[in-house]
Amino acid sequence: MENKFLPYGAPDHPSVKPVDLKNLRPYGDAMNDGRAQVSFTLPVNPSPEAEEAARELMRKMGFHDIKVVAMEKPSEGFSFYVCYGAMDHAVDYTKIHVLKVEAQFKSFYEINDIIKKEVGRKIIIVGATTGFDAHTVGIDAIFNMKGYKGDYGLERYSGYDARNLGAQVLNEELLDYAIKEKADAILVSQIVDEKDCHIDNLKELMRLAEQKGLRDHFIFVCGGPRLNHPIAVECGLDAGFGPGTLPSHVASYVLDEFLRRKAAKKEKK
Amino acid sequence: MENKFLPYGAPDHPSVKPVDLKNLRPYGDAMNDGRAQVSFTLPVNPSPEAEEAARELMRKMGFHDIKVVAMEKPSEGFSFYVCYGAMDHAVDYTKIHVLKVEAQFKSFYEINDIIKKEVGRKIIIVGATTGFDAHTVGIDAIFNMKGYKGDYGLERYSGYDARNLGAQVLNEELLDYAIKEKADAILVSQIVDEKDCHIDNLKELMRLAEQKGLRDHFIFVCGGPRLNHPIAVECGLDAGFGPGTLPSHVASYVLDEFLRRKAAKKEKK
Amino acid sequence: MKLALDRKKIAACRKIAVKVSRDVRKMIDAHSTVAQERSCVRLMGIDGAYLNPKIKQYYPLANVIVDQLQEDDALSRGVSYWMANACLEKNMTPTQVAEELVNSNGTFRLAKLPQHKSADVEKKAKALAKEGLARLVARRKERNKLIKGLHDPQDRSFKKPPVKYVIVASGNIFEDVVQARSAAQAGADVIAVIRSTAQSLLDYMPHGATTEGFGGTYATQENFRIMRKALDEESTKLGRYIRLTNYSSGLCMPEIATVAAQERLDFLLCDSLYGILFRDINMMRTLIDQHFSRLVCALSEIYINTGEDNYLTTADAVENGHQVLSSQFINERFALDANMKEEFMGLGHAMEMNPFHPDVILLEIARAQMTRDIFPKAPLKYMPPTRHMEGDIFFSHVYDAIFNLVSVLTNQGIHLLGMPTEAIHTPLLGDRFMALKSTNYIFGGAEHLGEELIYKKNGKIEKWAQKVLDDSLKLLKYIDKVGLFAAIERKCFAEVSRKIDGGKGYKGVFKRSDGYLNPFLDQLERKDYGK
Amino acid sequence: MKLALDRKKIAACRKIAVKVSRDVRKMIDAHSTVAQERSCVRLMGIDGAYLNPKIKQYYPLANVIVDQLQEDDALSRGVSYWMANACLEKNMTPTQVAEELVNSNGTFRLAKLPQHKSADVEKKAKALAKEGLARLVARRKERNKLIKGLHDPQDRSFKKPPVKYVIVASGNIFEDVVQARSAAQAGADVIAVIRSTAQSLLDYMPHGATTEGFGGTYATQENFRIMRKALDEESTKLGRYIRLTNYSSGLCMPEIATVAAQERLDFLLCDSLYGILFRDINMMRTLIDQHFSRLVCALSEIYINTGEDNYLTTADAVENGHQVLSSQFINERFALDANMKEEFMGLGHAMEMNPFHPDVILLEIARAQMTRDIFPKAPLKYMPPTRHMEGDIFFSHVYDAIFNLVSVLTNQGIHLLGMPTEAIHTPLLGDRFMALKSTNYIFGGAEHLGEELIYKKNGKIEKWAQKVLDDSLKLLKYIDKVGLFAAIERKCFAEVSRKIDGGKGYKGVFKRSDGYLNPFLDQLERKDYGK
Ligand code: B12
Ligand code: B12
Ligand SMILES: Cc1ncc(COP(=O)(O)O)c(C=O)c1O
Ligand SMILES: Cc1ncc(COP(=O)(O)O)c(C=O)c1O
Repeated sequence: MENKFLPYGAPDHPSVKPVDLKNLRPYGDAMNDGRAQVSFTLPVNPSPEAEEAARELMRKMGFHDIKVVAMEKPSEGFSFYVCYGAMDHAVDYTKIHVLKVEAQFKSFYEINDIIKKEVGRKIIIVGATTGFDAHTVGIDAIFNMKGYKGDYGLERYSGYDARNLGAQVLNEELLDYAIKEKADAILVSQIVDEKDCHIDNLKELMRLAEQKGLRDHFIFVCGGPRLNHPIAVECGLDAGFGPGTLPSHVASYVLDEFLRRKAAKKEKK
Repeated sequence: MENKFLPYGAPDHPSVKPVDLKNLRPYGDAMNDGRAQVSFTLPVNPSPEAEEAARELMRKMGFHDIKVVAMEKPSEGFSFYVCYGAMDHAVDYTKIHVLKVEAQFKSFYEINDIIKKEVGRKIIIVGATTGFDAHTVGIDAIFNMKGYKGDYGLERYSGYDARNLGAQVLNEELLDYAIKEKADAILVSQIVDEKDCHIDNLKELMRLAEQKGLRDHFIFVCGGPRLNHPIAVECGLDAGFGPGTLPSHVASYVLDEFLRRKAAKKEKK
Repeated sequence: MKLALDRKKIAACRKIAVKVSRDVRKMIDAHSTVAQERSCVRLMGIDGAYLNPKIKQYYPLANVIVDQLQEDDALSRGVSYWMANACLEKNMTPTQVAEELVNSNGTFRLAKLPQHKSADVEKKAKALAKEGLARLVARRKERNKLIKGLHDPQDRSFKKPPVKYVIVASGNIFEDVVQARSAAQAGADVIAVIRSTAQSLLDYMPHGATTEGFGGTYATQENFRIMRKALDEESTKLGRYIRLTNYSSGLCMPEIATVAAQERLDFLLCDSLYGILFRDINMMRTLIDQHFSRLVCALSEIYINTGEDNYLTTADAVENGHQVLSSQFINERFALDANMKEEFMGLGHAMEMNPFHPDVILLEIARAQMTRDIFPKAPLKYMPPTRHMEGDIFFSHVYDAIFNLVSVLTNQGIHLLGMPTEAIHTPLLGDRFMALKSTNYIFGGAEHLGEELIYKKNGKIEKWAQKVLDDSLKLLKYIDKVGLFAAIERKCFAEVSRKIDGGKGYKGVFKRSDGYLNPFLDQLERKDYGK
Repeated sequence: MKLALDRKKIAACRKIAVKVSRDVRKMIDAHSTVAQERSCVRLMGIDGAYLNPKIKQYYPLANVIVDQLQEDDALSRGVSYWMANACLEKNMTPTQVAEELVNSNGTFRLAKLPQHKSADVEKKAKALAKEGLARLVARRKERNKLIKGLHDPQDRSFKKPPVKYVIVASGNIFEDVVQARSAAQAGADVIAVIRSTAQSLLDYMPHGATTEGFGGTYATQENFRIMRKALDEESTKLGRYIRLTNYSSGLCMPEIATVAAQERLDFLLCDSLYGILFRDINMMRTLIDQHFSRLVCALSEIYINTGEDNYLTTADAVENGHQVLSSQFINERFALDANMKEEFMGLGHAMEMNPFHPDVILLEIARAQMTRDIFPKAPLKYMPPTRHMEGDIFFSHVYDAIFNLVSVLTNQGIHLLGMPTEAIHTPLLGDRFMALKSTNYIFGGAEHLGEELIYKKNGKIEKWAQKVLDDSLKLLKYIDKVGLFAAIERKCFAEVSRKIDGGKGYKGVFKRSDGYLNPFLDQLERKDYGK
């Protein structure tokens, strides 16, 4: 993607400013006008001084052309603000590199075929929502027969032996089960992110795996609304999936990773 | 108002952090947590890189604990974001001084009484929406008999001879009319703020008044949704009123200013 | 009809509207205006302009021609006579005549040319008119062919939800194209490019593509062409016909209508009452102009939109629903008199009552359903709340959501999307996205709600609708008594008073002389013309 | 009834519910649980706790007493027997007995004390029960007196809009007070302090004021007292009675109900089916606990709220409305069997269908109206959308606005406000303000909409409601055939399967021995008790 190009559908005319990926700024109603909307509450009653405080905060955020368009009183001692402004900040989009799950998307049928041909047995996947977290809809969306938004769940893949242990499963229990069942991959769901408990939980799982010398024994995957691949890697896992993930994304990744490790092992021999 | 106090209704308990006016920060769901909501559009399609760009902009705005909670595709080549974060910025509320209209609020009846006793004639006020601006609801709210939200308009005050010239009145026309009718105060409404045309318009009016040596001849007042007293003073007027203004606010100010000038003139003699 | 409204009273309202329009029509048939004559020049294919050094703007040839005739006191015979005569005399096409005239710096005077036999001049003028109007019919057919190949979101039976209409107003037509295509992808069916402020007071049409505007983008022929072309591309991509709207009310109403027809626009704000009340345009001028404009729209199957919604921004919206209804009856009759079918009348109304008025949602439903029942075939342009919208965009967005629900519940035809930032600025691209997503959800979720719900006999809703109809009949009777012009002077509409000889553009009105010739008007008036 | 629902089918559903509850009642009357017994201890006025070094937490005296009896294999006679006997033996009050026991580090064993004549023990136990329950009646009367002096937003005829219920969940009870008073000023009528995560799995009630919580604030007696006192102050200031809610479902259900009654709470989430399905609590344990809890609520005129809304977060909300209705019939019968009047049954349902399902708003209206028609006297707890809420708070806020409209249109009794940030975090103070402002607007604007609109005979809405009723009758017949326990195991509710001997808390269930004594239960069971 070169750095400057006309926005979609724009007639080629000098007055139409191109998208500048090196200085990417919000688009309000014109290219690079930097306009954004902000809302917050202050613990003081509405007043001209309080409005000025809101404007001052907007300045500190790097806005100019600031409009405090609403100052309301939710209750005694509080004031609610809606503001608009144009931000000076810009981002060099060309320099942004985001760690991405390395996986070649394959369909339900391709995956089952490849496993049959190149693996010769079912790949065993165990999953659970760990710690205190009782949310199961996320992990079920990945595991259950019905899957998610018409995309079949792992239980439906003939190439996979997928076991969903449900919610509030302790890290130790999940690891012990994986060892006992000689699983190939461990899938963890974390939904509640209160005081970063989801991060602590994942890091604790990996610490346990290290202690038991099992780090490379399993493919460690996590997912949840507040998770993504960079965060997962930071916590020491192999891959991470965020909101909107489809089971086939996970099925493709686990297969690719399994085959990578298989090939790597063969080379070492 | 001392600088530290418990929020309204808070039980006196060490765990309840007081409001700290010297370091005033937004209140999300706890004192000083600095949490705010932001939304903007970027001229690139949604992608992990685009999400990281949004997060980067939030960092540049001075946020931490950043959550990009929505990344949607309004149309080809654009992505819409809703983000939350905790801002580091704080404001010393005790240092904020805002220029305020100096006026003692008086009721409809008090004003008419004082004018009868201390002025002995009707104070003449002329008003209009000036320049290209065709919005009359604002100026009518201040002038018309019915007034605004049950607060009588200037035309209803026996102490005032209020003349509403309507909209799209050029600055020259308004000034000439004020001179011809020996008005005491000139009230200007500006609603459209496109490319700061409202500021240019007000400054142009005051330039004309200066040229004609009329600066101190009239009490110059302006009002509109994007105006307030500090902006009016910056443009060279005597007073400015923003959204939610009631006619009685204006009536009280014009009377106070009229009496101030009358007393000042007497002293000079 | 879903509400038990007295059909006799509705008929009575329509009868009065016929009488009111007949008086006005007498005035229209006795006069013409500079704008109407300029429209005929444009229909002759003269769409050029020259850089006038005085105003440092492009000044249309149509204006040069009509100004000259006015200077030579010859305009009362109609521009068609002088142009046809000049074509015969110089054996030139109208465009060649115009070019020679503009380059003659004032020496080549149409009214000074030798005059051919009036029969020949009339024959020539008729030919020019036939050719000019035929081009409009061709564009109409072109549109209908394009629509046939695509999904047409406009449902004549109003069983489907209304078409979604959004505005763009960046000031730069090329930027407007980017935002218009974005809005179409997010679900908009109709794009309106808001005119730059105060263009309605210009007595000439700005020329060429414009990149600087004020609170909107200039309405020019080139801008129409650029946007219509871009929307044709997007329509084909989306498989859904996207309509284009612009604003004709003001001093150039018939010209903007003509140019819109030539450039195949689909909707046109075209309401002289709006011009009179909100732009202080002279009554006679804009009522004469409106007749010609609506004839052009009828021929070109352009939907007109009228501006009654604005009455409720200056007058109290709870008390004054009847002003809107009375004005709609009059506007309906004016349009019928211009050969326009009800299916093309986007009569304006709005949801503008104070949101915290008790049971306000019942009253808004009552008025919206009443309007649908009284004008069953008209698409009706239902406008979002503006006056009580707040800087609190979260509240405003909910207020618009209720507007969306009332609109689909009462089977409106054209739905102008409310923007959460109505009280703040002309819409950002993100604002439109939010509004379209909300409307898509509510229209999809309540598509058949109208068929499912019946109003309680003599309930609050039915009684409120009956009250508004009664008040309208009373107001129409008053207008019938005093005449439309006096009624406007006495603040019958929008708490605004205007005088018959006041306002802008009065100078552009003239009485038709006996030999007045206007074959464009004559052919447009023929009911069967261009069918 | 606004919808033409088959009254015979509704009666058939209720008949099955009676049979289902009769089977379960047999089990209930043959057993008790550690939680039920601890509740009796608390009713004896023993509400203290001691700092247990092992768990570094305050451990309630009620637990110490019941644990000891369980260790001494004596609990099956009921704690009332042993405590009454101890009071006689030591000539002490229950609190003194408890203090001595806890300070005896295990040496003072209730079951080892000499046993008085059973008649005397029974008489003493009855006196303790009478006194304990009288305190609850006193608090009930205190509440009714306070409400009489204020405006009560709860309208028993449901003509007025439902009461507005919001949640606070800062984790710090003192911070919750600030936010609760703020919400009340912005229009909230009911404040719910969300419990800290996983408290439902604790087999003891945390003690004292708590400032650290996880996704909520611990439910403790001191926290109840602090919040109720603060809301009393705010109620007097606002002239409007603000109600307080907490959550009892889980291992301590009857204790939380008892403490809530003692601290004069107003609403209580109290549903064993929720505990079974979503917290994996043992079926027998929580069904036994529920009976005692609802008897206490009935006596104290505490509204119960049930959790059927949660079924639609795991099962598809379009297809599974009947699971909710069937569960409501069963919950209604359980509550009636606990002397609870319908006016106090906040039966749970929700608007959870996919917002982009065609005509989804018609289907949601159908189900909400059906529920109102079938349970005309029950306030009904209508829950906002959660599952399909998005990070796009502008869409979510509109989605909640439609929920507000459906709620007031169908005359619900308790309306839990949806937060625009439902998919993101526990609500900020500003989120609540937005939600309350939207609800105040829609409830005020559509207050009488329900009276004004009638549903088309055999329309989509009516047919959908009839379908849900039919499906419910079918499901209830199946449950009647296999029994409630097996039905739960076969995923009849919320696509979740549980076994009768599975789940937490099974160990706390015991069969009543022949000499089992529980005068609290006996007096609560008497229909006329404490009237
Ligand atoms: C349903 C629900 C519940 C149900 C759970 C039922 C169940 N069996 O799951 C019930 C009612 C029991 C519940 C309880 C609570 N909940 Co809850 N709940 C929700 C709700 C409404 C929907 C979550 C959901 O189902 N999303 C739909 C699924 C499909 O999306 P998803 O989880 O993101 O999963 C997708 C991706 O993330 C990914 N993914 C997820 N997991 C995994 C795993 C792997 C391996 C992979 C590859 C991918 C992957 O793939 C999925 C499909 O794309 C959310 C609000 C919301 N609308 O999101 C609140 C929410 C998550 N809950 C919340 C809270 C606070 C709670 C409680 C603590 C409330 C309380 N105090 O009692 C309790 C906690 C109980 C506990 N011990 O955890 C908060 C969390 C706030 C925070 N800061 O994290 C939320 C956000 C609501 C709120 N706004 O307060 N909850
Ligand atoms: C009604 C209205 C119209 C009507 C005006 C009818 C009339 N006779 O006034 C019509 C339809 C004609 C109209 C036209 C246009 N409008 Co307009 N209009 C509005 C609307 C909906 C309401 C404004 C209003 O009446 N507010 C109510 C009054 C009571 O509030 P107020 O004006 O703030 O006045 C109060 C205070 O400000 C103060 N005050 C005001 N004036 C004065 C003066 C004095 C001396 C004092 C002491 C106090 C004072 O006291 C008043 C009472 O408290 C606003 C949107 C909105 N909801 O605000 C758009 C709005 C102002 N319009 C707008 C635009 C762009 C236009 C047009 C340019 C559209 C176009 N391209 O054609 C044209 C401009 C015409 C022109 N030449 O100016 C924009 C302005 C955007 C901007 N960046 O400034 C707005 C914000 C809509 C939008 N979101 O795009 N408009
Ligand atoms: C009928 C009609 N014409 C024209 C306009 C806009 O014209 P102007 O460009 O004068 O604001 C409006 C209102 O927006 C209208 O309702
Ligand atoms: C009936 C019922 N009880 C309790 C709860 C909450 O309990 P917990 O603290 O276990 O999340 C809910 C849901 O929020 C519920 O619906």
